[in-house]
Amino acid sequence: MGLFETAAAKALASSGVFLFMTVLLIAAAKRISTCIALFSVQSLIITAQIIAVSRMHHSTEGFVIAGLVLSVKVIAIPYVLYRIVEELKAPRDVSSSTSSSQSVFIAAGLILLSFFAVRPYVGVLGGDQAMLAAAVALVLTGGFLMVSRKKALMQVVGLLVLDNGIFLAALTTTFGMPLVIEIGIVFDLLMGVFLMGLFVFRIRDTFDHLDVSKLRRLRG
Amino acid sequence: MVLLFPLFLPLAGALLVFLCRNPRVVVRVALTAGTLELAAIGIAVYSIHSWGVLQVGRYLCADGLTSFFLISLGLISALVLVYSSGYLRHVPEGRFSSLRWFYGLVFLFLFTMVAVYLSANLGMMWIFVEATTLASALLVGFYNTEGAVEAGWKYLIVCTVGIAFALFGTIAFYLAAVKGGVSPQSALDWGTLMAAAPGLVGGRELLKLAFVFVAVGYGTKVGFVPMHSWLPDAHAEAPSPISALLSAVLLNCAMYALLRFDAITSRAIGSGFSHTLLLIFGGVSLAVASLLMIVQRDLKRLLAYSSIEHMGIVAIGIGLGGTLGLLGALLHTFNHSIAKTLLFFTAGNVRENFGTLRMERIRGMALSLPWAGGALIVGGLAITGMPPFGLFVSELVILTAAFSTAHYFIAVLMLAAISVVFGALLHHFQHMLMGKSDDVPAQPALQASWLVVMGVCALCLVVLGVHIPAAFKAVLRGAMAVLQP
Amino acid sequence: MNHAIFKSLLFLGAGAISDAAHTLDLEELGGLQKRMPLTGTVFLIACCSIVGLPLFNGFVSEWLTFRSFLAGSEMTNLSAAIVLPLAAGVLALIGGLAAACFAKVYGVGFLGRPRSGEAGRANEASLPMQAGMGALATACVVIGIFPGLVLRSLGALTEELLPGAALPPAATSLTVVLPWIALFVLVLVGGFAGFKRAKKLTATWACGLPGLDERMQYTSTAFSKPLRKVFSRVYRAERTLEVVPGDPPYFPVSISYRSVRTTSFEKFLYRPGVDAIVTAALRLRRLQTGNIQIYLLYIFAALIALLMFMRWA
Amino acid sequence: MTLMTNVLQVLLLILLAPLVRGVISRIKARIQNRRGASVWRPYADVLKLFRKQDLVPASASFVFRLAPMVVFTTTLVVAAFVPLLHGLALLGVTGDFVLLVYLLALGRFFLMLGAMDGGSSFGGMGASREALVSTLAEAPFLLALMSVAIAAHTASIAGMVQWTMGQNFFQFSAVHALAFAALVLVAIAETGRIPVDNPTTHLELTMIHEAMVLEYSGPSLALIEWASAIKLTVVMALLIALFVPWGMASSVSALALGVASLVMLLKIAALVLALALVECSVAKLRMYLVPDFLGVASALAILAVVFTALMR
Repeated sequence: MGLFETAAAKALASSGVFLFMTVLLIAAAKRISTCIALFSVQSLIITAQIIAVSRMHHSTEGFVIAGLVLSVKVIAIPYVLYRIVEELKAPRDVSSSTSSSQSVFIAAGLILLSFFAVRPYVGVLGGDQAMLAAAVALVLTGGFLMVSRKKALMQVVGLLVLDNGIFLAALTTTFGMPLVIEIGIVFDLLMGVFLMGLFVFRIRDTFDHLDVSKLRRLRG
Repeated sequence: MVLLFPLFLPLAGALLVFLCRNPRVVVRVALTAGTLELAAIGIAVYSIHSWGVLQVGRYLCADGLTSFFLISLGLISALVLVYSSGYLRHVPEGRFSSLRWFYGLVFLFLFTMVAVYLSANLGMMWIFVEATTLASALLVGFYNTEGAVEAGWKYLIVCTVGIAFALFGTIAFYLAAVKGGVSPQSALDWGTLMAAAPGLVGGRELLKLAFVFVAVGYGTKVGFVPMHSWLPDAHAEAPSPISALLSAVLLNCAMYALLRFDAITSRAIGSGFSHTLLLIFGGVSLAVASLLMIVQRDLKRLLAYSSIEHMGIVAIGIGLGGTLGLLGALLHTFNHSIAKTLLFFTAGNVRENFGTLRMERIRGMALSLPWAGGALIVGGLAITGMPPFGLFVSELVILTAAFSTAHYFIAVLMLAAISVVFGALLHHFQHMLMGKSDDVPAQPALQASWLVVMGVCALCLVVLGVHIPAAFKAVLRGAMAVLQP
Repeated sequence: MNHAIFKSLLFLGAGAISDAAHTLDLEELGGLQKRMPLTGTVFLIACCSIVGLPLFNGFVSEWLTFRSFLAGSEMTNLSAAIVLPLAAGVLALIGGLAAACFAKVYGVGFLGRPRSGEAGRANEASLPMQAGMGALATACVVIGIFPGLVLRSLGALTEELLPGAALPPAATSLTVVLPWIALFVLVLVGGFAGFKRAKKLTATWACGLPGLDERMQYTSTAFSKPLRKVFSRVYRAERTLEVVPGDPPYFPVSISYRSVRTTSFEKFLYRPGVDAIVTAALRLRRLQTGNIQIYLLYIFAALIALLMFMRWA
Repeated sequence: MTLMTNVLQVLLLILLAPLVRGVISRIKARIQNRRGASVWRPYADVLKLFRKQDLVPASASFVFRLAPMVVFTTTLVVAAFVPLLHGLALLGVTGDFVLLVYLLALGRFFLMLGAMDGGSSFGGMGASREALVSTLAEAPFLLALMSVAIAAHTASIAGMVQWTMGQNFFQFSAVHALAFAALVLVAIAETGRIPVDNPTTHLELTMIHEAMVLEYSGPSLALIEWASAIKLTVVMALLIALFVPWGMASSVSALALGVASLVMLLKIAALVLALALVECSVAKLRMYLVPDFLGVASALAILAVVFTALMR
């Protein structure tokens, strides 16, 4: 258990707190670009954890996955999103239906809820409680973002945050799935983001606004 | 080796279609690829039937259940390709809306669905189910109208969220397997999971949690009621051949995944929990969909709700369990896909000739469009479960299962819903068929290919309704054997 | 089987009437028996059979139903022993109502004076029609008088369904009594018909007033009025009476009375059900709001609900 | 020998019927302290009518002349059902109460048709009122007979009579009491006596049976009059046989028959006196009160049937 391993274990424990921070910040964010930046920070923290975990288990596969996550979630997807935001030249505000203070309160509430929700399952799922709570918090915040934010792009970001949450849950409980599955999941996510970007452009062309709550033509 | 053909043929088809420019060539290439694909699937099914489980490498495997679902996939995709060759003469402009893109995406869509059926690993299966959503999102938004874009967007977002939960469910299964002592590398392989399932009884709480997430996740793709909202929009706005593919094959794909997970959970912790869950979802979907069908104004939305209703019936079939329930459910997926394809093709014809799908403005189909009118009658009778057609047989089997296992509430609910649906459909179709309409073109456009396709559907329905051929019965028995070892 | 015979005979008769008098409205028929003797007789036989009068085939099956009700009273289960005989009472009431109804149909339709020109000019149905109806009528009478022929063959059928259920002795005694009664009636009626001296045709008695025209006869609605009044709760007729007052209000220009029999089943059974379903459907339609955010809320809500269900179920 | 007595019984019943009617009208007259016609008056009427000419409305069809014949024959056949002097009757054993009720219905059905064939509004009115009364009377009539049949575990009239004869006179049976009450009410409606219909009136407001036969004359009218007389006597005999049969001859010897006929005459006289008293003291019911009158009869009949099951 060299110096490096202990550092990794400590990093693992504290990263839960960092994740909560990003959750609160994303809830408070006003502009889409800050949300994208916060998303890449979250992915960075998750990559750090993957490296820490794989160090502890000496699994070379872990490093491959970490590299993959780093390249896709930390670099590729935010880059694509930024290009879309520039391309759109649409207003960059988040246009949320709840004011930022309310959002922060809700996010905090969600974090507390995730702690209570996770307590009965700690024994069952394994992995330490803080990380599991963080994962559930990410999922709930992702959901909250998608439901409260009106901008199409914000729904994409919300979806990504939710996916991050699930990915984290997978990570903490199972110390890594078979490699092919991990690659498949991340590749799917990337393709998903491309498609959503394409659809965002289509919405702008046909509706020349990006407000998702106005898309109400198909009813009944 | 035999499995590789059906898998990679659509992929090759897609590439070929993307390469050639001239639309007529595209159609011809598509048709040849389609027939080749059908042949490949036929050979695959035959070989599965004769040699049992086929395993290719670590990630591809096909057993009785796969062959059963492959048949409906092959048949419907061939019919859709033949139908769309005559259907898509006028193609709206727009970046992704050319004929080349249409057939390319269709073949990608087929590739992902075949991959779902052939994947041995539950993780792989999740990846390809997610891929089906991505492939079909563009197809839903093909027409580039306001409605199509909105439907495409909703379809993409809601299904991806749903599927994300399914991912967590799969992971929980993986965790339960690893805890239950299965080697991490092959913890998600279906074969090993089924074999080790009785040993997993220790993780009862975890398996129940996993099944809840899987049910909500894949339930979104199947269209169970609380998560069904994307389905009417997607199926109504997509071009008719695509909505036929979505309704008839994609829903079966998601149901196939649910079947796999249900088989594992019921072997591990007994079918109590998973079957109650499926019964709840099935009953609620059946009730809500049948009520909503009464007040529908658009023909394809009506058909979309009828898909939700029939998926509810299939879920009830699975939820009832036992040989009768499962047999009914499997048979119902097959019958439903054929009847729904026939109806969506008719809806395509109606849209071609009447220019609209709003049922108030469609009058006098029986006179002006005798063939489409006839198909509507046959489809309508079939989808409401009238005797000469296959759906009656499967609904009867499911109802017998319900009554024999004393699930009286579900049986009564199902009977009530079916009668409400009968009333609703009869009301709508009768309104469209009768009366006299003025805005129908003098010479209705009628494609020979449409006639052939609809004829095949009607023929299959009647054959399955009257007497199930021996070969089909053998495949069905093979599928049942897989689910109830 | 009986029902098949006499009901088809009644329909054929109706066909003959509509063919001859070009209308099936009872209010305009009348006096057809003299114009269409054979159709009239055949229709009379059919009416007697459907009412279940002895010497006609309807009676045999009604008699068997009564005896089964009577046998029902022997059952040990107390409620069955009470309900079944009472059901026989209901059957008797139905028999009475059927008698009233078909007396009206035949009486107003075939007897008395023709109420419209059409009925007056009606002529007998063509020969093949008569043959068809005649055959069925003879079947009615023959089965009515000699039920033994049919009961024995049906007995074989019931033997198959209920092994060991032999025909009760009373039924065989019925098959003996009915022919004797038929013979007795035939002899007596034949004797009286032969014995009667020539009859003298006169005008119908009109209390000495001249000119009794056909509009004075009872119409079918008039005939059924007492029964409708007694069973008004079932018929729930909607009556509207409009009086248009004249210049001096005491002499109204016109009085119009309209009474419509509501189809009570439809009004009280189906209509409320259908309305409830449609309103439920309309309310449910609001479920599909069109807003994607609501759809996502549905999914999360479903997930949380299921997790709670799992915790406590 | 029994066949001989049975035929004798039927003949006796038929020939005595007009006498019973004559006695009733004679007693009613005495009660209303008028002299009244002689007891043999109905015989004179019938014979006179037989000699008269038969007037038939021009528009009437063969049904008009057929109706009286059918009425008369069905009533004769019904007369053959009822045991008078000893426990058996010509058709008593083989025929059962359902056949009896429906034979009466056959007669009524043809009488209604004959009335409507006359072509006058009186016929239609009489027929429609008869339809009302007979429909409402049929159910209690059958239920009452059925309750006795259930109690006696047999459906044939003769069987019922022999079963009651076997019963001890003083052992009160609720079923029989209720059935008797119901049958009395139904008999009044069936034979068209005072509270339901006035047999002697020609006032169109009140008459039911008379309205139907208004058009008839000569032999047809004679047959109808005679048939209604027989019907009255048969119903009386049925009441007596079913409910107070004690005193009927058990064997077929001349002595037993003689005693039985004496006892029967006494019983019929008592019944006739009761009927006459009721007819003089009660006013005719309004037309739409008859359903309540028969409603009481049905209630009693239903109760009788329910009691058969309870008292088993």
